[in-house]
Amino acid sequence: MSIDTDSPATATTGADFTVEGLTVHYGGVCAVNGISLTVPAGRSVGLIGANGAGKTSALRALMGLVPRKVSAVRFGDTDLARVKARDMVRHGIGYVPEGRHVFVGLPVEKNLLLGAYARPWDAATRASLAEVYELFPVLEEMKDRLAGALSGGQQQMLAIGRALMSQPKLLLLDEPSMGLSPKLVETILAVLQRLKGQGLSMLLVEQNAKLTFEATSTCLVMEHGEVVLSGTSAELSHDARVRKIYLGL
Amino acid sequence: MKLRVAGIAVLAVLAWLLPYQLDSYLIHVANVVIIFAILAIGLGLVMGIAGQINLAQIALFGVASYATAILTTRAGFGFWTAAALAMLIVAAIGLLIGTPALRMQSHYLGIVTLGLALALTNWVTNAHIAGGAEGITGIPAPALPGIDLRNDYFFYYLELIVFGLALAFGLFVVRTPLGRKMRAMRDDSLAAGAVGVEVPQLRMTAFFLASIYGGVAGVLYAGLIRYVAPETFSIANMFLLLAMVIIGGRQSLVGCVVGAIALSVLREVLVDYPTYAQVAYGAVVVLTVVFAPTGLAGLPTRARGLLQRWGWLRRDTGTPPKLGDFRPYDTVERPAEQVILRIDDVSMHFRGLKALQEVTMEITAGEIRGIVGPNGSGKTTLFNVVSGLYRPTAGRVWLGERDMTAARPHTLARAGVARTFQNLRLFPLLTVRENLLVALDQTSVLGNWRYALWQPGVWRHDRALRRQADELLDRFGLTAFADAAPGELPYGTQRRVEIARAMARRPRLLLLDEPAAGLNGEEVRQLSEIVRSIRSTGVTVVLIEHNMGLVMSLCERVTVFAGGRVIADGTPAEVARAPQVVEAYLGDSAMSEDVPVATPTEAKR
Amino acid sequence: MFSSLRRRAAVMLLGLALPVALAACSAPGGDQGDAQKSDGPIKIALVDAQSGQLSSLGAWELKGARLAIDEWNAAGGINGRQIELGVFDDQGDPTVGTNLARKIASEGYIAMIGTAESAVTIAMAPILRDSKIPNITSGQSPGLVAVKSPFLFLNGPTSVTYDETLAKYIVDTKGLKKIAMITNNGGYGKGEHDAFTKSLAARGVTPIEDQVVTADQKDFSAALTTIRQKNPEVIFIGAEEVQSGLIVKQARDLGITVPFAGAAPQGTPVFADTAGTANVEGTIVSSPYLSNEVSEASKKFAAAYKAKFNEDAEMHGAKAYDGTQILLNALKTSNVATGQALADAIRATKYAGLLGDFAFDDTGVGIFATRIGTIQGGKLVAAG
Amino acid sequence: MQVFLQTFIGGMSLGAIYALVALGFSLVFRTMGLVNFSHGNVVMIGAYLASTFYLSTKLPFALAMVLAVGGTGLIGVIIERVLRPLENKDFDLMLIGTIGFGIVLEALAIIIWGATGNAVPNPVASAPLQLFGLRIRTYDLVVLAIAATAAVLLVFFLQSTKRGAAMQAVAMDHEAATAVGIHVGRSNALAFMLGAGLAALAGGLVGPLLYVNPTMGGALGIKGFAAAILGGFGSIPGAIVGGFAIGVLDAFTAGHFQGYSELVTFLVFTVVIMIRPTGIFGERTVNRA
Repeated sequence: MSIDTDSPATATTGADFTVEGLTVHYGGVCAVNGISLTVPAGRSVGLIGANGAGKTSALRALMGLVPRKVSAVRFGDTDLARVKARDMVRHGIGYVPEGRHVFVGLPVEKNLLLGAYARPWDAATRASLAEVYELFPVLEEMKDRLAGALSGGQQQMLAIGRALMSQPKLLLLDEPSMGLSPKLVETILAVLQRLKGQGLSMLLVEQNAKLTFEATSTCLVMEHGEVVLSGTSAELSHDARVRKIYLGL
Repeated sequence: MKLRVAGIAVLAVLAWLLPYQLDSYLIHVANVVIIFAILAIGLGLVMGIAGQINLAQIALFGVASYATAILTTRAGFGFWTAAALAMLIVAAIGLLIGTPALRMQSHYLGIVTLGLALALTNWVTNAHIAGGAEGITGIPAPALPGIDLRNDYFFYYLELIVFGLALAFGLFVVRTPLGRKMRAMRDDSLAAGAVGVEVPQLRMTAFFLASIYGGVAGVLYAGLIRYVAPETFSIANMFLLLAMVIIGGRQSLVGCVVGAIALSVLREVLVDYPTYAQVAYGAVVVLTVVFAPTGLAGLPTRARGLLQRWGWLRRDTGTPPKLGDFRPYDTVERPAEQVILRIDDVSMHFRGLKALQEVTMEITAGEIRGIVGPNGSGKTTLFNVVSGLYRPTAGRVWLGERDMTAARPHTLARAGVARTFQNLRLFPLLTVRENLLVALDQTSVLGNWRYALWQPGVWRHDRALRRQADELLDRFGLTAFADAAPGELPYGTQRRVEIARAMARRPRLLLLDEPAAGLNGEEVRQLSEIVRSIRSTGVTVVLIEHNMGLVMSLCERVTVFAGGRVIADGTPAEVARAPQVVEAYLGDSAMSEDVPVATPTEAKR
Repeated sequence: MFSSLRRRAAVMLLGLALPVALAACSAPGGDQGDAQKSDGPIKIALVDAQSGQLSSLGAWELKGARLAIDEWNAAGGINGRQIELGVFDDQGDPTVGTNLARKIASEGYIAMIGTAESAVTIAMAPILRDSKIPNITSGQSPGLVAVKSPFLFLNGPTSVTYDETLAKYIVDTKGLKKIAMITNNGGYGKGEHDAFTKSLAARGVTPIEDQVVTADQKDFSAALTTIRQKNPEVIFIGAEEVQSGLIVKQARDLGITVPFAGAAPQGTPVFADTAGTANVEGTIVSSPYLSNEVSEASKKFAAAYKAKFNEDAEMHGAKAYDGTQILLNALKTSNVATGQALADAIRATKYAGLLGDFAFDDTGVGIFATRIGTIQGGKLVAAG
Repeated sequence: MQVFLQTFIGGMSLGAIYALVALGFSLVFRTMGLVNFSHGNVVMIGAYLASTFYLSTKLPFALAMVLAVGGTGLIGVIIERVLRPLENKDFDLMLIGTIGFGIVLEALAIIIWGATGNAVPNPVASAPLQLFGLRIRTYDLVVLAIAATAAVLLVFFLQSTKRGAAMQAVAMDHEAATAVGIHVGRSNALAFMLGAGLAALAGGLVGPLLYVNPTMGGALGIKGFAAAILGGFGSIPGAIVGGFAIGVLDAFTAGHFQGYSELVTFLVFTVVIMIRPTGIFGERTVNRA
């Protein structure tokens, strides 16, 4: 794997991220039923499906934010199965939560800096900040505004920027297109493609199939807590079964 | 049941015989304990049953004793006349102290009630009429024909009878419509409003009830001690009372009584070490909230759970009850085509987020309308606006001819709007039957006069409600789960309970927010059957749904949302073909061309 | 359904009828009236706050009473019987007081010493009267007299006496007429306020300023600035030790230099400590017990007190000592009478005590004079 | 006019104390979303520790204060640790839990230091300043200066340090905070420790102004809490303004309504809060709906 020194957050070290047998129960409902997936080093993988299919639950469970059962979570040689959610970032996992979840009462720049909470705030952090601003110029314009005053799209950029500030080796994104206008979705897509081009490993949970297909190389399709389809994004983008899952036709 | 009756009888006899075992001092202690127990029931009602923090209960107690003292010693009234007037005064003050509850909750309510209590203490300490810091002595003893109530033993029997009535009335309230609504409000005030509970008025009622109990206790206190002083109503005693209720178990009135007796006895035993007693009850309060939030009253349940886990007690291993079939409603003629809900240029903004932008739509009576759209497109926000949880930033909402833009949830519920919630909002501490009963009861808060004057009326009303609930349970196939806690049920069953609860009000307009989420294939089929049957009774149904198969098969019209706007509206087939819809969902308009379009009726699942 | 209801009702009725029938035979609580046995120790109760904010008063009173009783017991008791002191904690709460009044009645105590807080004593008085238990209290509120209980006696003067003496000294002796008042609305403060105002009115003097504060007020800027503007010659304080200390401290900070005047609390070390020793210089105090050096008797008492408890005696201990002595003398003269006879014996007792010469009138007050002292060099000395 | 100004100055002096107490309330609320009803009793513990170090070990006042702040901070940590299982779960139960702690702390103070309390001599000996016939105590100025410094440091801590930002982030979204690597429990413990430290500062400073006794926490706590709410709960400037507002309001009601001042103060407070529940600086920091 080549390391692109110009990129904001690509200390790719060639580690594969593997999950086996992930199961999540929510108050009697089985939200995720024993799924397994792999994100090869430097690749991006999409996890798509209609709402309620269990994608978000799967991602949150990966992070350790909800109780789960899992046979293995490995990142390269590191076993992450017993790592607490708060320590995932120290193993190079960046997380962009669903619905953005920025720190609404703090200024934009503080939000970004908190993304680098696990690192010392030094010159390297300033450099990361500059890179995020380069990626999202609008955030620099707004850097002293409270995050809560940003528009939905800006908050989404902020959430991604915040995750990048930790210089992750793997980025977990949960529905970055949620609630955004098509134009903003394009912007987000461009960002994801750029990150992909820089060789950052990504696991993208999305409802927006097109965005996912264009931002990833392989995709898994979930339905009722299980992976029902998988393949390269190119193949799946022409698969009628995907359409059926989405539109019920 | 028989066991319980026997238990109560034994306790009553024991209480009746207790004085024979007590010397003249201990009988006095017992008398004080009973007064605290009555106070604790009042605090339990307002805090545990209705969920309102009230740190002024001791002040209400003080108001009643002072009123009795002032009216007897200064105005020369007889004890019982003064007591009656004191009850009126304390009820008025109770309503006054409850007013802030209309506007605030939780810690705000805590500090405000505490502040008002301090203000009252300050008044009695100053006012000449209240005797200042030295209080008022020489309150005449209450007299009953032939009984000398100056005798602590006879006073005990008076108190015992009053206490029995107070506890019985409290339990009666808890188990009948008023108490059920209060418990529903405590569990989930939002959902309570949505099923028509007049939350603000009910909060006032809770404070009113607490003040009545404070009043009764205060009058008895004045008659027993025949002396009042500000110290008795101090904050320290308020916290002691609070500890009684928390340790006993605030959600159970019997628990409150047990807590009151336990702490009073503890205080008496440790009377020579009051500071250590204070450490003890403070520590027990902390331990209780952390380890046993349900208090002493919850211990039997917890113990049973533990024994089961350790395998000392066999679990109830009968066959688990099964969800019955839904019994369809009788079909009525479809109402005339008229607009039942009109949403007129509605926008809803939260800080930087524009959740809805100039949404306009009309829903015709008797139709099943689907609302679809990607996550975060504003669908649930629309429901929240229509059901009165949010007040829109701009625009109007019309229900038939009525402008409902600023209406509160319970007003809308009473006007015939019912809804379910995306993440299920059943009242967790009520049984399934009680969940339905809350919604079935249509009486307004003012209808509660019956509790004071005509309890058999309440009883009869409750019986009627229960019959309706049984009928509803049966219709939705829930009879087997009637007495279960909602949280113990399978998810699909909970969803059905929520629909049954929404239907309890016999609404004109039913809003279902993702009713199929988390359901399996068979359950989705049943759901679709239920919704059709509901519509066949003339109810208009609007559902938000992600299960497109269901939407396509069920809905006559579908409205598509994206980014807070309506982007398409039409029959399911039209909508599914519309390029902007395909783009919103799949993000790709190109995909819409190479797939054959199925007709809506073909869709199954 | 109905038959079971009826059965239930029948059971209930039976449950009710049985005890009622029993009650008809014998009323519950027939334990009363076990009069003092004529052998065994003589039981005397001391009720005072042993916990809570007023517990220092309670501790002092206990020491004074204990000293007196130990002296008598060492001398052989009364009629050969030892005296037993039962100590009860009222926590400064009148309700606890009413409970304790019943408790000492049911446990066969024949007399009670205490309490130091008038409100508690007033609350207890009706019960003690009903139980015919004489009570010698350390309270000084005129409200105690208003109770009109023949079983209630004061071991010191009332506020009326304190303030009459004080007004006499200030107005008549010193000729000061521009007097400002600051009192709190608590039991003690209010009693002082009323008594002092009355004594002034009797001399045709109206206070130039009359400020009332709450018992737990901490900042007195408004009241004191108003007082300062009136330029009084002396300021009367009616408040407990700590609050008086705070008032004096803040007054000095605000540039008020005139002396303060008050009753017993202003003579205590707590007052001086809170205000700062320099600030209390010149304070005029009306007290029946100015210091341990006042008389030979007080010197003897103070020495015994110091020897027994290893701390300096002060007024409350002296008051309780006097009160206990009076009670024990009455017991001796009456041959350990109880009830009405004991009360009569106390009323008849003449006793030369640390606080002065006691001779009780019908109201239960035994002493009608206080002494005036001033604080000089940090010490309370008799005024010349 | 002179009475007016002097009353105002008197109100400001206690107002500074209320502001410090309110700061502690607001800090814990802002960073944890919790109302700590034992805060007043923690103030009392702080006052006792400071006066004990100052009086019995004859340490300089400043050093005694530092020790008291440290010791009291430890108590804050203990309270947080015990109540941690309730965090982000049941707010009202946690509130009642803190009331329980308050009861215990008060009783422990009685057991350790006795019920009667003690006076603390003024550590600043210089005479009051005279200004246009008004007199200002030097110690009041010291208190004001320390309160101001504490507020400035707190604002600096929250706005310009990593820990401070993290603490606020936890209250806004504890899950997102977890995801960026913040130890939520530790952050809350630190918040509680700081809150207790502020309480100790208030208690230590109020000792020489008033008198230290086990029940002093009640009045200070209630007034400080009212101040925090009046200013806008969770807002740092709000706590300062609210503290002074309650102090001055108290001083004036004491002047005008004499014995009835407390009644008037609380009625005014209730009416203000009814009209504007979010307080003066009504930012809605944490929304629990």
